[in-house]
Amino acid sequence: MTMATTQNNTGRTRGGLNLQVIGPIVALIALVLIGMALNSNFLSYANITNVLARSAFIGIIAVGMTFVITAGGLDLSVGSMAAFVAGLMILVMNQLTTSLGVSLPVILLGIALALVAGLVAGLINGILITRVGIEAFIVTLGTMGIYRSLITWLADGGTLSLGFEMRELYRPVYYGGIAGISWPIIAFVVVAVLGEVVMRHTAFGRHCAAIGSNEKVARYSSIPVARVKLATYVLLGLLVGFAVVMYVPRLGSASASTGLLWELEAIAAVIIGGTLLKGGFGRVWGTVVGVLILSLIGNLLNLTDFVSPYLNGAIQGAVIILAVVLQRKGGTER
Amino acid sequence: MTMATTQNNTGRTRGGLNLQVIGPIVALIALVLIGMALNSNFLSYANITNVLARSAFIGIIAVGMTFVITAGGLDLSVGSMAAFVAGLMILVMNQLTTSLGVSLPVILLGIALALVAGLVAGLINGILITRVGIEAFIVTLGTMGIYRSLITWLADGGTLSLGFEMRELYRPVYYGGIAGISWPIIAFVVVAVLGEVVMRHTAFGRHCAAIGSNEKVARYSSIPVARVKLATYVLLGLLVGFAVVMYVPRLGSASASTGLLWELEAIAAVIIGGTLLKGGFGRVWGTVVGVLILSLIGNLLNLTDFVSPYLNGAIQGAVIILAVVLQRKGGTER
Amino acid sequence: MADPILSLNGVSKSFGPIEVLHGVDFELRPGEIHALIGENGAGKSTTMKILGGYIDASGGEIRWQGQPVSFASSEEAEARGIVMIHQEFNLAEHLGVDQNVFLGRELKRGWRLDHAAMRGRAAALLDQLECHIDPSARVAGLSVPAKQMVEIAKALSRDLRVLIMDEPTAVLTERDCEILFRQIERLREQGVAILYTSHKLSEVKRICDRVSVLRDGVMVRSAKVAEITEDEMAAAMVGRELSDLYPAKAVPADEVMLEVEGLSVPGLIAEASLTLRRGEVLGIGGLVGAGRTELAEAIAGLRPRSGEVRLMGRTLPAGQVKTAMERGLVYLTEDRKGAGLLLDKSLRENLTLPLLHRFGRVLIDRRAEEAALDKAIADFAIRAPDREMPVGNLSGGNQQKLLLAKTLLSEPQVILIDEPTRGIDIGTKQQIYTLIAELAAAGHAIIVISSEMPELIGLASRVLVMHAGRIVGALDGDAVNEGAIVRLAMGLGESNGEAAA
Amino acid sequence: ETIGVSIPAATHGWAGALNFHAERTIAHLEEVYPDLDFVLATTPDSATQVSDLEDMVATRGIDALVVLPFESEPLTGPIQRIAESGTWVTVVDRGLSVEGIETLYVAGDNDSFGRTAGQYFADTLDDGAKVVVMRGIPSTVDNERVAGFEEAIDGSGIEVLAMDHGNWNRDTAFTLMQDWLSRFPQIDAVWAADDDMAVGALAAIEQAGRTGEMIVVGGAGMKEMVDRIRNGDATVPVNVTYPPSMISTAIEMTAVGVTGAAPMSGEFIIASELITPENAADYYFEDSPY
Ligand SMILES: Nc1ncnc2c1ncn2[C@@H]1O[C@H](COP(=O)(O)OP(=O)(O)OP(=O)(O)O)[C@@H](O)[C@H]1O
Ligand SMILES: Nc1ncnc2c1ncn2[C@@H]1O[C@H](COP(=O)(O)OP(=O)(O)OP(=O)(O)O)[C@@H](O)[C@H]1O
Ligand SMILES: [Mg+2]
Ligand SMILES: [Mg+2]
Repeated sequence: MTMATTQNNTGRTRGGLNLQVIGPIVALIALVLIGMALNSNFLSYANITNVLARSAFIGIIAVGMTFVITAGGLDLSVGSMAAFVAGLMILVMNQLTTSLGVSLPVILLGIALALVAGLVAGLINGILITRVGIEAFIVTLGTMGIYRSLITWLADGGTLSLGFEMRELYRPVYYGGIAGISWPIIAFVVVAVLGEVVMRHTAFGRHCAAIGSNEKVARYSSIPVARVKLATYVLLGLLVGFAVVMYVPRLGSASASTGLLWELEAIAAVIIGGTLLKGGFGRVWGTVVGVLILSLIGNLLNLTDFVSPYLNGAIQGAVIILAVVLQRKGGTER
Repeated sequence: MTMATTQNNTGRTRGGLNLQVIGPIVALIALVLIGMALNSNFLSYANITNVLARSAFIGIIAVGMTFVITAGGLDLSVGSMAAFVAGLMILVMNQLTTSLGVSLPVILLGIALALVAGLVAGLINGILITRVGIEAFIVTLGTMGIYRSLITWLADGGTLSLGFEMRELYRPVYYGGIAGISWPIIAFVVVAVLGEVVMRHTAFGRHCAAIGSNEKVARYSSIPVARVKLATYVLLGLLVGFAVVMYVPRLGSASASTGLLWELEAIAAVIIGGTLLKGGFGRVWGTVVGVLILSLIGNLLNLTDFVSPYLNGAIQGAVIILAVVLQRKGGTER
Repeated sequence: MADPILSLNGVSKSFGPIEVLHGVDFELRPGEIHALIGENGAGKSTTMKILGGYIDASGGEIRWQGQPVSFASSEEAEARGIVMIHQEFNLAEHLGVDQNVFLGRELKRGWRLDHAAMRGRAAALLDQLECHIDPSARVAGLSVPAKQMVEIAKALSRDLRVLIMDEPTAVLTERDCEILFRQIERLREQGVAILYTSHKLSEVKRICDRVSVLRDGVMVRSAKVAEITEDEMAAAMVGRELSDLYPAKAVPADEVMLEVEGLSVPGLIAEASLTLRRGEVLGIGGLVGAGRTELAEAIAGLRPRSGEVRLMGRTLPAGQVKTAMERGLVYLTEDRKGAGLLLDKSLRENLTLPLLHRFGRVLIDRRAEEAALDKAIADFAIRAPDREMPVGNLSGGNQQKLLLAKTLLSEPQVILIDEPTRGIDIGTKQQIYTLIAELAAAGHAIIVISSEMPELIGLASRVLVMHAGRIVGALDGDAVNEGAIVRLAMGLGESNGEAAA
Repeated sequence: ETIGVSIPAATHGWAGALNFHAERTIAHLEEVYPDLDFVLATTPDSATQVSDLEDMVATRGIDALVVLPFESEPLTGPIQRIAESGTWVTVVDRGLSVEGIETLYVAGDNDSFGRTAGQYFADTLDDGAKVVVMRGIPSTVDNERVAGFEEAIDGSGIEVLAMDHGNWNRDTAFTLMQDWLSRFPQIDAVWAADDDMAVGALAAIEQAGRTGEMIVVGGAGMKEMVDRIRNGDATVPVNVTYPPSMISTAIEMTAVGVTGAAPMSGEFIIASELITPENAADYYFEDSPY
């Protein structure tokens, strides 16, 4: 009843274990156990590598999304943006190949282009939101349509493909690795760790939370609100570009259906991970757990024949809800 | 930076014309003028009827969505829910036809079923959100997947079609009308007018706005917060059911692709109309304008050859953003 | 005497068409504690926000050390050492105490935040304020006074030359006030210029060097505190002489209106019992965190509870605010912004919110609402420049009056009032006291929870004192005095009466 | 032996029928060959399909794969690697961009699908006839079909008034057709590159009361359409086949090949044929869902 006691249950506990913290982890462990029970190959090196590597795209994007959401924003355009950036990258790399041949510089230029394009796309979103002052939902819904159209148009309705030889050269960026750990996994881990550090241990992370919590307070505390918000969108755009750098060598192509629904998956991962949708509190490690939960569901469904493939979506939906029930037990309403 | 500027655009001025109020209307008028300039048939009775009638589904749903969003909630599941309810309705009507023959009772039972199914679906969302306490975004993302899967499963991957004779009997509900005004338009107008009255002139509407504005204040003002929030989801579900009642007679079929992205369109319409995404203020007439803006864009694009069809989505996206820029000039950020 | 560090010269301010400050002249000097007093809505907060760089003046001149300046933003003002504590909290609720204290000016080691240093310094600042909250606790979970202490700690953590505080003591207990005063006296020694507002004139008299009086946006008087009496201050503010602040106490009847037996709220309240009679004004005193608010909220159905609550003989079910209201029991919250008013809605919408079903059957009767608002504005002397404005733009005191009007709209029999005069000017305070006395005399039963000792003593015929979630004593008649209340509140000594129940 | 089957999810009518046939065939074969195991995965996009294939190899140890690639280009590499590891690969419908990977190739002919419809228009419509074209979801399949159609009508004097994406969706097609009817006072023929879209177009034409002014040619041989042709509906004179049941053929042939019952390899291209009132009865399958 003293001040001390009441303040304990307000979460963000340092040290103490509570549902909010362990909820997502419990869900993850449960999925792993189910996987082990269902199929002996589940824990095989190949399967684990596959699951982790393919989580990397959404994972890297979701880390960026964590910052955007923590600062009270939202970005629905990331999936289309990824498709567009991938298409642009492929187009330009194919062009470059004609002049530079199948060579490393082409790849490096392509990577640079993807990063810059992602950054610019994020900047556009950010400027429309923070400077022009339109709701993030609307801006990114708009740019979602725009990028999706642009990739369709770039690909002339079909598929943009990287030249075959170029693809072979670029391939190791997805399929290769060091010490048996593939590059996408390494990239994901690096982004996640950096993200966690930035969120918890830098002024930027703290300012994001403050803005998401109460923008006026942040402004009164002389935080450059518009600039920080803009930075979250730019960061997200950059990470989308980075995810594309990993994605293109996987399939070597981009089309109108590339990155479809990635935005929902990324947002779902962020929220499953315990970040508040309304902003004010975010945790990157939670997002990572959320991403893994989502990929594992897909993987588990492929491991068994229990359910009609028609019902995959239903299982996914149910698990998403359950994962959050676990952590929000008696928690806040929205 | 002054208080004055920030507080002026909290808007909702009565009497005085401000951008926030006339913004969406200006956008709508602009689109109508463009349409008239582009094609002489634009204002023809047939075209206007077509546009209005097909806006009705999204429109009816968007009116319900206005209440949900005003009360601080969100529903991503409406599109799948519509598909599922439509599938269920067709399945049951086909069953009933075998026993009751091609007769009016079958239609009435079908309609009743659609309304009840929608209501129950809304109730499930609402209970998960208000009683179990999971974020609306997650709950409805989950049920979105679930309903989409269920309709795929019900339709065995294909299309559920109403028996041919039954379809002929039910057809007039979409294509018929009185005094040259087709039923869907009448239904839309009735729902919109009722919605506007409920939002502005009843305790329920006030309570929604109060809850969206500050849930704690609402609770301390002895408003049954959970019950009102639940009611918004139930109302939305019911309206989804009602929209389905109008939708099924149109083509007499439902499939996994029915209602795809309706949720985004409905939410976009609500926000273009001036309702605040974070809740606390909603206006139904704005939503109606938003729905019309969205349908008109599609109509205009089909009436002209200006742009590559690949870029339709880009134009749509740009117009959505512009429509909101018009009203949020220098307005609040999110 | 030192030269003014910050001054206003003929400053005016308009919000839209309404001018609220009309050519205000004002000087603030280093090493002085300067009080700005005035009625609710007189323009005190507005003046302070102009000084703090939060809003622009519409006309006139602001001078910094004699030179005209115009602050483009609060940051510019802060860069000069001007720090303001707002009337409303400016804390990011999701963040921790230490994180709030250093928000925007985080301590770093290289590019990394120096968590340990910030927590350490926050702890030291809180220690200095004798505030025993965990620096890593989330602000959302803090009590109102604790939040205010965090605000103060935040201000103290800066390099101060001018400290502006808008009613800092309104939400503090007396003990906290004393701590605050010690701190500002220390700052005065260091040559900091301190400006603050308060509606507690005795406090002004005691610790301030100078007092300036605003009335209706005009500076009507500025004097050394030594040269002006409390009554003169009040007269200057209100524009008339004030008679006795507290009305005569009504004599309670025998009829029991409210009975509480063994009420517990897990972790907050243990076994509280009380009875309230018709016509009685029962005070509840105690320190911050004693659980007075929780007790009242539990009775009113706003918190889950165990134990028995009987309203006029009938058992009141737990957790049902609406039933309580319908049966005639209401609670006026202490948290005006968080739980009392919808800041973005108009006066009318706020006033009728709990009682919409009485304004029309299906459709809301707008005209009846307007009439109710007319009556509320008249009854409670609410000063609103525009009826349709969002109540967030009302002055703090007028918000409080509106909240009172809203709570009393259902014409309740039993009224639980938590901190009724927080942020209310002395003229209005008197009106509210009179109102409470009148309500009691008219046969209502009232519980007043207050951290202002004189208020409890002046209003209540009987006072219960809470400590650590328990009712530890009841004081009656002549036994109601500051010493006794404080002793019980600190947990020293039991007393007779209901405490044992 | 385990056979993996990976096909696109049922997001439109034709794919739905594909799913139906795949499930039915698998159920049937599991009875016939008790020692055969099947793994069926449906995919909403290329990336997921690659993931599904990875999972099948890593966790289910498939011996044969029947795959209808969501898109050719992105799936070529992954399927190639599976084939290289010695797994039997049957590619259905959409050819890979590198030749010689698959053991067996069973496909419809998209070019022929568009060409057949175009040829019919060129043959039957007058010089100067006005047509509108409803395309599918932007994709290679759609591009091939439209290219075939355009080549076939080239030089015939047929005027294409408008061409837009109906996304293989009834509702989109309905909307599109409504607007085209408002826009063009004269339309002589509609080519809907899929029967789902034809259903939407027909509803819009009927609503506008312009039935009889134009013909509608869809594609893929949906039951409803074939029925109308069979009954001599003047609006729907012909249809073009593109049987979703090709997946059954592919799975069955793979099963036979894997169990070694008979040697199986090569290409089976199922050319699109014109369904006319004369032969419609041969294409009408009472119990087909599509
Ligand atoms: N942003 C605003 N828009 C419109 N009117 C405003 C705004 N801010 C303040 N006002 C009005 O200006 C007047 C002065 O307000 P102010 O807050 O300065 O009063 P105050 O002296 O601080 O009163 P209190 O003692 O109640 O805090 C009031 O009438 C108030 O309604
Ligand atoms: N919503 C809440 N969540 C968590 N703790 C709370 C909440 N509301 C109050 N508390 C805690 O309950 C304790 C008692 O509350 P409070 O300080 O309001 O009691 P009080 O006796 O009414 O004091 P006062 O009225 O002087 O503020 C405090 O420690 C406070 O932090
Ligand atoms: Mg004030
Ligand atoms: Mg209290």
